[in-house]
Amino acid sequence: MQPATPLPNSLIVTAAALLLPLLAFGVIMLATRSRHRLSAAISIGAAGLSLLAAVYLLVQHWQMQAPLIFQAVWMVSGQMTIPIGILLDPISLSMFAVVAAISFLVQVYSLGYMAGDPGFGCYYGCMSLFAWAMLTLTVSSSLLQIYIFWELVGLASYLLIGFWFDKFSASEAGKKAFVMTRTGDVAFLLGLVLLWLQLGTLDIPVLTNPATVGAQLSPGMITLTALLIFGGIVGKSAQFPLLTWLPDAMEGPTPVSALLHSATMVAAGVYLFSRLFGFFSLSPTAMAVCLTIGTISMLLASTMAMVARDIKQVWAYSTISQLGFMLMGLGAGSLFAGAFHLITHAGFKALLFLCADVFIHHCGTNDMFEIGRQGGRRLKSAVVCTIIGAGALSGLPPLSGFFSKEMILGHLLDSGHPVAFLAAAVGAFLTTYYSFRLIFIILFPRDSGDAPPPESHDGHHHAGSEWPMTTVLWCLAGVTVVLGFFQTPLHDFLARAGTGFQAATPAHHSWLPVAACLLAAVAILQAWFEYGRKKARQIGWVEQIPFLADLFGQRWYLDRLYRYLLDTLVYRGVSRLFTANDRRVIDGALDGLGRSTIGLGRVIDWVHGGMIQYRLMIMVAAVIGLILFIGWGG
Amino acid sequence: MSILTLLFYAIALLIVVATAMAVTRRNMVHAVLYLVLSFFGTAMLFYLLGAPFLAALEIIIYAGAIMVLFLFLIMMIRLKTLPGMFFPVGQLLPAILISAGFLVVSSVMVGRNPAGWAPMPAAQASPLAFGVYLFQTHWLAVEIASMLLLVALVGAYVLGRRVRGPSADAREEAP
Amino acid sequence: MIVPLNHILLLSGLLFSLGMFCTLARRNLIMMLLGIEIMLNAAAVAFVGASLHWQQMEGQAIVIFILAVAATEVTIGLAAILVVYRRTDSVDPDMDAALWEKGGSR
Amino acid sequence: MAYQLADFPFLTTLLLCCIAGLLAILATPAKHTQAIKIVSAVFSGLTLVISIYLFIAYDQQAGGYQFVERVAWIPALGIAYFNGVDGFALPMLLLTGIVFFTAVLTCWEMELRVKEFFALVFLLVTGVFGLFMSLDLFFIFVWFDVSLFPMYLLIAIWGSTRKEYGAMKLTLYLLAGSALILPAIVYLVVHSGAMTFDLLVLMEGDRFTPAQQRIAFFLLYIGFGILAGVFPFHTWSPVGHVAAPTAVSMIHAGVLMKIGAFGILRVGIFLCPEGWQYWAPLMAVLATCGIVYGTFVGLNQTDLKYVIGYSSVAHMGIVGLGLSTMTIDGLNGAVFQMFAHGIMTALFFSSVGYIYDRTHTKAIAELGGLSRIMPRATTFFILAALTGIGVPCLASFWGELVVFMSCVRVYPVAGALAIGALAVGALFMLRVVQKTCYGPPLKKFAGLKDITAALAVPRIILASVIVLLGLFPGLLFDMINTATMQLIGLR
Repeated sequence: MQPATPLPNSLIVTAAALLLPLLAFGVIMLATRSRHRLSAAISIGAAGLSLLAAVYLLVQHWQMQAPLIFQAVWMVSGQMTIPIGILLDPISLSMFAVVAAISFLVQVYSLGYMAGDPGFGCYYGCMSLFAWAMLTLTVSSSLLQIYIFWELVGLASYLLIGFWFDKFSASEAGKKAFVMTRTGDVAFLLGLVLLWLQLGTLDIPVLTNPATVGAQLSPGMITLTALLIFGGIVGKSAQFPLLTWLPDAMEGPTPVSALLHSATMVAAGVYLFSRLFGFFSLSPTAMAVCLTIGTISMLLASTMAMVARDIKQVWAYSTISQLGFMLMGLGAGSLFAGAFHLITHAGFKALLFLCADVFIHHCGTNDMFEIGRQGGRRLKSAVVCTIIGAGALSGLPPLSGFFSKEMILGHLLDSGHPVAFLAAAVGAFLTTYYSFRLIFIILFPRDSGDAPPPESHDGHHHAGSEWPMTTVLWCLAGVTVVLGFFQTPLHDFLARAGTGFQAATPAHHSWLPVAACLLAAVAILQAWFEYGRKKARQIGWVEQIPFLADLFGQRWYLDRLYRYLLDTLVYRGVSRLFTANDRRVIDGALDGLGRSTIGLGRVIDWVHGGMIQYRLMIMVAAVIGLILFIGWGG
Repeated sequence: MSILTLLFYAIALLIVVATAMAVTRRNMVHAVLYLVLSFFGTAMLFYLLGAPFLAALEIIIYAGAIMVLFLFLIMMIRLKTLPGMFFPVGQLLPAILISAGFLVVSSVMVGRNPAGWAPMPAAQASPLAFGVYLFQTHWLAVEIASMLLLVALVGAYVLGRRVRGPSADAREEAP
Repeated sequence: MIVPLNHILLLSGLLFSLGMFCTLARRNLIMMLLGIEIMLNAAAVAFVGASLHWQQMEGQAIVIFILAVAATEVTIGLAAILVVYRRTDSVDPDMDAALWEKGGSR
Repeated sequence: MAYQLADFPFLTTLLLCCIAGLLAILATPAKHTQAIKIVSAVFSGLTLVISIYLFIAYDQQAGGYQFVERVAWIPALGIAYFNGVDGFALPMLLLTGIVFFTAVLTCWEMELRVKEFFALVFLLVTGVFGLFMSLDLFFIFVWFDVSLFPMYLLIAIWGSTRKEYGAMKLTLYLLAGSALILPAIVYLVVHSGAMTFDLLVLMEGDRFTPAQQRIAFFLLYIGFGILAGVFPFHTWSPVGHVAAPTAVSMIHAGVLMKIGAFGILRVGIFLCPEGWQYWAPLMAVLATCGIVYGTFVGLNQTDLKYVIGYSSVAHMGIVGLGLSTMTIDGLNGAVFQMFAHGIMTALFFSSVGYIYDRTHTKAIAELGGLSRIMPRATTFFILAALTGIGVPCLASFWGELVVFMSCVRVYPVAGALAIGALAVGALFMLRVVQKTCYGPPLKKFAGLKDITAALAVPRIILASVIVLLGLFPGLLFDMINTATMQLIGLR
């Protein structure tokens, strides 16, 4: 690759931005783990510098015409060359900035949240690892590099979800997250290897170039590899059918959830899709599968969110559904819609999680009814921020979500998937409904009256100061409010992504925003009717249908099914079968061999030992044989 | 068929019957006595076959010394319970088979020698000639045999001696 | 003329078989020894017959040594049986090691 | 093949270091246990230093066999003391040096029959070093047996759970392997047309007909494969590892199992390329079985060491898969994986050994919450587990990746199955980590001490090698590449 002129400078900045968190991770883990404040300072410093670098790069390359690539050979083995490098183009730059910003903000927020935890230093170490892995993933120049950091992202989230490993549920959730995403990654790796065998390279510019890929791969192979790689995305982004790990991942510290849900772990999946958009769009089947999976996930998760009582769970389900939404947008053929929603979602989802954390922090419970009863509405900034975030999530103008959601809906309408469009509309309706259900439950608690004052602070982490938390909240809220207005510049910027970017803007359906707003208004009204107004019993319509309530509450029994399959097929089936085979058949055969040797020895021992007369008999018999041999033979 | 031939078959019958009786007696004294009878028959056979000296030795050593030794031992050990006569079928059967097999095989082998079917002329080796022959030709073997007998004498003494050890005493005292 | 050699040899074989049967089948060390004597005797008969057949005194000389060996063997054998009897109170050849151990010092 | 004799006999010096260490231990009175340990550490450290020096001093541009020493021993039979190292042997020597040194340091607290223990370990390692550096078939066989027989005593005397059974099983298995290797070697030598045991001479030209190569390769594959834990001859491995004491497990899983794979490579593949080609599908099938099987059986184990034993079976399956692909990448990956697995499993066993020393149990059900009680010790354990899963930036990832890549090309189904086993592998390792390290700290372990600085040293060495190779796999791949290019280029 010929380095372009402005590269060295940008390269140094990018490399520094990438290496600083790694350095922070190393230093914290090796040296300063027990010194909490220092560790936090190192980590936040590294994240802050990365953010600065990201902003610098964004400004520097705002007008970029061609993607910048720098690659170095990392490892050579025979015919195989594994490069490592940096690819800067609008997609990676914007994601880079988002990741850097969110991880910086979350780390600052954690100052207050995690204060006093014995693993404080370790926590910041893992956060740095997380940031490093995700940042590097975004600017990876080859698919293999993406896979490597994809796995590292999984590792970091494993460590962070199971951060409070004293709790069984936390370690179990970490394990579940890792194993389920790993299941998807198996497909990803397989697809990647197939692709490598066909193309001989995994460089992203090559992969996303329709001309080369189309020339070297048969359509069937493209579809196969695309579907396999999509398997990895399904696992990472918690799409159907691998979606059940994400709600469980709430066991980790809440800032981790914020990071996980907005910009890193789950976003990696959608990011990969947008990264390889040019490749995926070569296979209509893969796009259709993507659209279908996205639709199913979105609807499933929305229904689950309607009956959840745990505030974090609600947002977790909404993440799944929003990721499904992004995939729908991407599957419908619009890179910009998906990527834009990814960016806006990163902002408001982080905001929502951090707000939820403030509630949990103050009320000491995850149950939203309980939060309402304990006077959650008195936490003014959290309430306002939640409303902003929920508004964005529901697509209310003028918040950021409104623009991105409307883009996706428009594309769905254009792309000729009426079913998907209807499903998306239903999903949007449900999203608004459950978001405002949550808000109304917190704002208008029932049978409370004598709630304990919020000043009592009986949450378990109350040592930290408040200012980092509120500052971060308002920052994110500000971003959520204004980001939507940058749609056009962002679009222009991303349009320069070069190959694979379909710049077609959807035909403007002027009725669509109005309709969407109306839909949202209806949903809000219904939520108000059921939860908000004075006489509301705060029992949703779903909860009045036991069958649905049960189905949704049990996550469509997916978890049970997986558990059952795992227990019966893996543990009790194959594993036990193999173990029995090992003990009985293989070991049994060999032990049998040993025993039969011993038995043979016994026989020979009996012949040679034991009673005199046996020996005599043998001797005489042998003599007779000898006589016969000599007599007839000789 | 001469008288000698008839005598041979009579003696042979005696030997075989006496031996068979000896082999199958439960009472060991009876068995020894039948065997003595068998040895007397053998001695007669030796005489018939022209070995008068050996016939005498047979009576003196076999029927006299050795069988008496057996009788001494049988009386000495005074078995409280006589052991079972034969082994269970499992072992008896192979024993019979092997013995019969040997008989068959040896008979067949013997029968295959055509030179053996011619009747032999009677002859006599006088004790004097035999003694001269023995001590001229096999004097060394005779000396070695005498040494062997001496060793047997000492060995029998050593083996038969009561062991004077604590455990042996204990066993004797508390039967 | 007396008999063919083969008749003597057959007699000897019959005697030998009887002795062998006695040795193999009797459940009694003394009788086993007796059987060995019978077999030795059978051999002696065969040698004497052969001596007559070839008109050689070699066969008779061998019988002398057979007698010597038989005497030796019986002496030692009976002494050994005596030892066994003292240790185990039995002349049954079907003894297991535990019975031997009972006798104590060896 | 041309080679140049070395100016200074480094390889013999390496062997002499082991033997001198053995003699020094024997000369030290048994009651001075501390002195014995120091002597062992010094001499094993020396071997490590020499092996590192050799690794660095090897001229990768020139390739081929270097540091060659040759002394005729029995000229009539063509047996020579013939040593030399190439890109395959050097990583193995380095691995042996590292594992040996760290294993000696790991048993710093051992008390039972210290003198005999270290003497036997030195004897064992002498055989291992000898095998890796020897280029004479006769000596390869001799060193093979030298490295096997101390194993029986080491396990039977210093072992734990069912030690006699484990030791006997292991010894019988391995001797069965050696009983197959000897006929194969003799067969090859007899049919070579030249009365020589010289590996390089035997390699020249087409000495063996394809039929001969098939017979010999099969015998060698099974014979060495038993030691490499090839399915279905793997059952000695978990049992033996469970029974063996910590340091022996480390050496055994870390180095001895590599002898098996190295033997297949050095004797089987070098001498019988046609046989290799013929049996490669079988190798692939057995290796895939091993991977899938080891992973699934490992899921159901209740003993910590059994789990690692089965993970070794799975990982050695990856090595076998790499060898079966008959490509440069496959061989590279296999050798890399051998190295990575050696280091990883040594770290694994040393961490488990520490846990066992402190808690006196290996039963997974009885353990729990150790991360709170001994955070440093469990960090090593978790690191080893993550390496076993194949997390990137830790050593074994690269080996697995390269093997999978080459395998999917040659045997797509086997490759897909092996990759699929990765997911189960994650479940299997993380389950163990969760059950032992996570959860609330148990009261019965409350007073246990975390790992001390002295005992942490060997684990830190192993862990840093894992991370170093994870970040810079090229360090090792470049070395291995020199040998593979030559081997494949030759054919």
